[in-house]
Amino acid sequence: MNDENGEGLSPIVKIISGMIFPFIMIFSLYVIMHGHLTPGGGFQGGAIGASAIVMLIVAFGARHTEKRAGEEKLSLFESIGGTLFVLVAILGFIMAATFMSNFLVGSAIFGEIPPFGSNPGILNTGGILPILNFAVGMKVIGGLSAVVLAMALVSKEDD
Amino acid sequence: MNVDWLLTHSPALLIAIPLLAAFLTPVIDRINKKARDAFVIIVLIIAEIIMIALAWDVFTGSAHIYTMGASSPTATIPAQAAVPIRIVLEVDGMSAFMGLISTTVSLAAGFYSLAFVKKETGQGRYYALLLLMLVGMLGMEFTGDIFNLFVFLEVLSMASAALIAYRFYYGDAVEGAFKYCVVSSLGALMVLFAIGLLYGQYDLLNMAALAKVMKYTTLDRIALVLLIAAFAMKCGAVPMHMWTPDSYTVAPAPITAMLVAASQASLYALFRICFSLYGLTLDVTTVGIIIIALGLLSMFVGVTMALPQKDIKRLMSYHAVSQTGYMLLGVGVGLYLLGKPDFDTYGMAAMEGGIFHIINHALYKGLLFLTAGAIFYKVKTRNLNEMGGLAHSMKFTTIFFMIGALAIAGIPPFNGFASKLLIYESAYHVSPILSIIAMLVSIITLASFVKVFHSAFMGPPMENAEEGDVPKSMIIGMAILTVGIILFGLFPGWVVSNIVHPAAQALAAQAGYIGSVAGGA
Amino acid sequence: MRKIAVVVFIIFFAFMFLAAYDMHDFGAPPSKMDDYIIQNTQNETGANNGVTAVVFDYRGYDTLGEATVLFTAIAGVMVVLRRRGENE
Amino acid sequence: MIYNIPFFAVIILIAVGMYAVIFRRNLIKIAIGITIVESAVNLFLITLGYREGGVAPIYTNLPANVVIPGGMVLPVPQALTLTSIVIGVAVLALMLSFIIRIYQYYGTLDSKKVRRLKE
Repeated sequence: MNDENGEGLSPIVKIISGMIFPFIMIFSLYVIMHGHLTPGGGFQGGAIGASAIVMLIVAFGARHTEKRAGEEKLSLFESIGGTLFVLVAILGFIMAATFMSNFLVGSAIFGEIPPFGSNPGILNTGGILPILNFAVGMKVIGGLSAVVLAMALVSKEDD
Repeated sequence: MNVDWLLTHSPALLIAIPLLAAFLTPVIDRINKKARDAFVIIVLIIAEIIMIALAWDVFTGSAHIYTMGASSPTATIPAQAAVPIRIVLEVDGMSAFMGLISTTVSLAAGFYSLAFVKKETGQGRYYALLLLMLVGMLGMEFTGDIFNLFVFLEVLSMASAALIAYRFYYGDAVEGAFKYCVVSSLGALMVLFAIGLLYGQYDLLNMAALAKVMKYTTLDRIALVLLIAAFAMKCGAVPMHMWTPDSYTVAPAPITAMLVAASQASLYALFRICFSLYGLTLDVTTVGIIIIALGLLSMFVGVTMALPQKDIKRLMSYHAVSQTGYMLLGVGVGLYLLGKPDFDTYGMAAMEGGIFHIINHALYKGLLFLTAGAIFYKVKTRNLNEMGGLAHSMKFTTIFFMIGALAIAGIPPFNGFASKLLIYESAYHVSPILSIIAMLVSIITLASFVKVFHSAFMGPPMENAEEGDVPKSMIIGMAILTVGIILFGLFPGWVVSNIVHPAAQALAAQAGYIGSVAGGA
Repeated sequence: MRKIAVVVFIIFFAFMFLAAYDMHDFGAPPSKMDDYIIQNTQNETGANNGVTAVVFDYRGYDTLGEATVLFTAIAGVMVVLRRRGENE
Repeated sequence: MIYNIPFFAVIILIAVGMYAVIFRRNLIKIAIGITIVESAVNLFLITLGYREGGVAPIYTNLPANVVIPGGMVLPVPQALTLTSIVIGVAVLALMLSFIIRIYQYYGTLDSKKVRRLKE
């Protein structure tokens, strides 16, 4: 109401959402990177991250958010995530036998094999799974927030 | 990087290359528009070349099996397990045949789009979605896994819906897209529910493995009904055809041509479910009669609805419904006779006719929609009453339209005649009425296209019409399909025995389908 | 028209209830494929989480398709909600 | 069998959603109906994989008394559900953007009034 464009909510909401934004992002990254160990993964973590950006859109207004991170930029982020996914999948049949094969199991990167049965969880496991989780996380953060931003901007056009 | 390596991995490559290109197209679009156009065309040509190589290998050799993420492409069942665990791609004759259609139509649509959407914004995403439609079709056609079929069905529907709404400023385009979106997502959810029913009983998702243990219980029957209803809806068979004219009419012309190929991918899924998933366990007589009835209804209702239309693309859309009926009739007769002694004598011929008609329809209907788009490009209207005398200025388009119209009406020497003749001859053995209705529909089709030709191309030239024909890239797009029509019309015997017969054989021989993935049937 | 729709609707759901009645007992699913996955997740993929192993490894191709659906829908939203005016 | 109450709940949810899609005229309500059907099918998939008394198929800090594999719920239905949820989100986003454009063009959400295409 009291922004120069008349956008956004009150200063209290703006400051608090600005403060908790980094924490939500870190939590999102945590969920993405522990996808192969705990419940969660790329989609879930990505949805958390996207909700952080949506919170900024609600608090600061769509136009303000667009100046910082436009829908084009966000969807570029998404394209890069998708490309990373396909490239890792294609590396499957260059490095190993088939498309999408988990060629990193047994190698130095993410390649440890955990002991069978219950264990406390070792981060350096899972082969290509953490990489794909990360790619999907990027995709979901970029994509969902771009959709919400585009819809918010279009409904602004009317008035 | 030798030829064998390429052929082994080609099923995965054919999905991966257009997919990667689709992700990259919006990025390249931000850098350079010309580079983006060239990139898309090159990707489409590469896909076409790989597809032809793969299809040739499948037609002359055996089906290609590709297990995603396994230690070797043919290791479908892991050492300690009894059933396939991973997703398996299975490219047999029918899949390769459908893949040929998809890539060819996409290539023509890609060339045609270069000029057709030149004045629009958001072209980067337009081409990305075009490539995604190709990915969706190929994914549906190659997969041997039933849940994967659902995923790629959704890729295809979402890309099509978005492209139908591409010219959103017309209003009715968005409306058609919304209708398409509702219909296809409901259909997809029915498919998903049926997959749940099958999975819940057998704990399997691989089609060949499912077919091996299929018991045809009550749950299987309910799943079959859901699957047939959903895919018949998606391919525009008659009781559920309402969305077809609405969305075909408003989509940009190249996309309409792609939509024809897309609904044929659903048709493929329908046939695959009936023949390969259920096969002889189902009651072939009843299901065959249902499919024949769907086909007859589609043929007849489609063509009668087409007669009074004033809108050129709407008229052609109803003809698309009617032509889908021929394919359902041909393959339905095949299903009806499956497992009976008559199958080898004329059941196979009926299947060949139906399947040959799929590729013919994709070619000439695609061409007709492209010519309709060319007319719209020139005179900015789709109403037949407002156009006339276009033969004076649009020489190439006129020739292309004539070839397409003669082919759809089943006039020799064009390809429509070859496939329709096969259907007439073999359906006659089941019941003469089937052939008579089919011939009658064919005659009405000819009448309807004579009317279009007369009101659009004949008569005095339009006063405000610009001189000259449409741009070169559009002519190239139409020419690709025309060459196909003429070749298929001139050498139908060669095509039937070398391309169509392996496809029909792949559908009819369920044991081969099961054996190549899940071991002996 | 509405009456026909209601009748079809009721028949359809009668069959669906039949389907629900005929399903396996709740809580005791057949599990040939899934038992293999549960037992071999750790040594084949190195992941502790069975669901992630299925999502990204055993059925990774599905996930690729699903990511594609998301990309498609987002590109579609961008196309439908794009601004018009400046031609390229 | 009669203890299949979760499956009956699924069918009732599908019926509610289908009813909204077929008999409602407001476009937003149609979209809501599709989302309800979608959720019902997701519920169906997830109930398919439930094993009585099972824990999530995750080995991190797994209690020692769990029987492997009999004590874990099935992982595949969960993966399928995850896939189908994301697809549902995508469909909903696309459908809502169509509705936004239809509303801008016709000024109404009533599907009876949005009938430019009917002959």
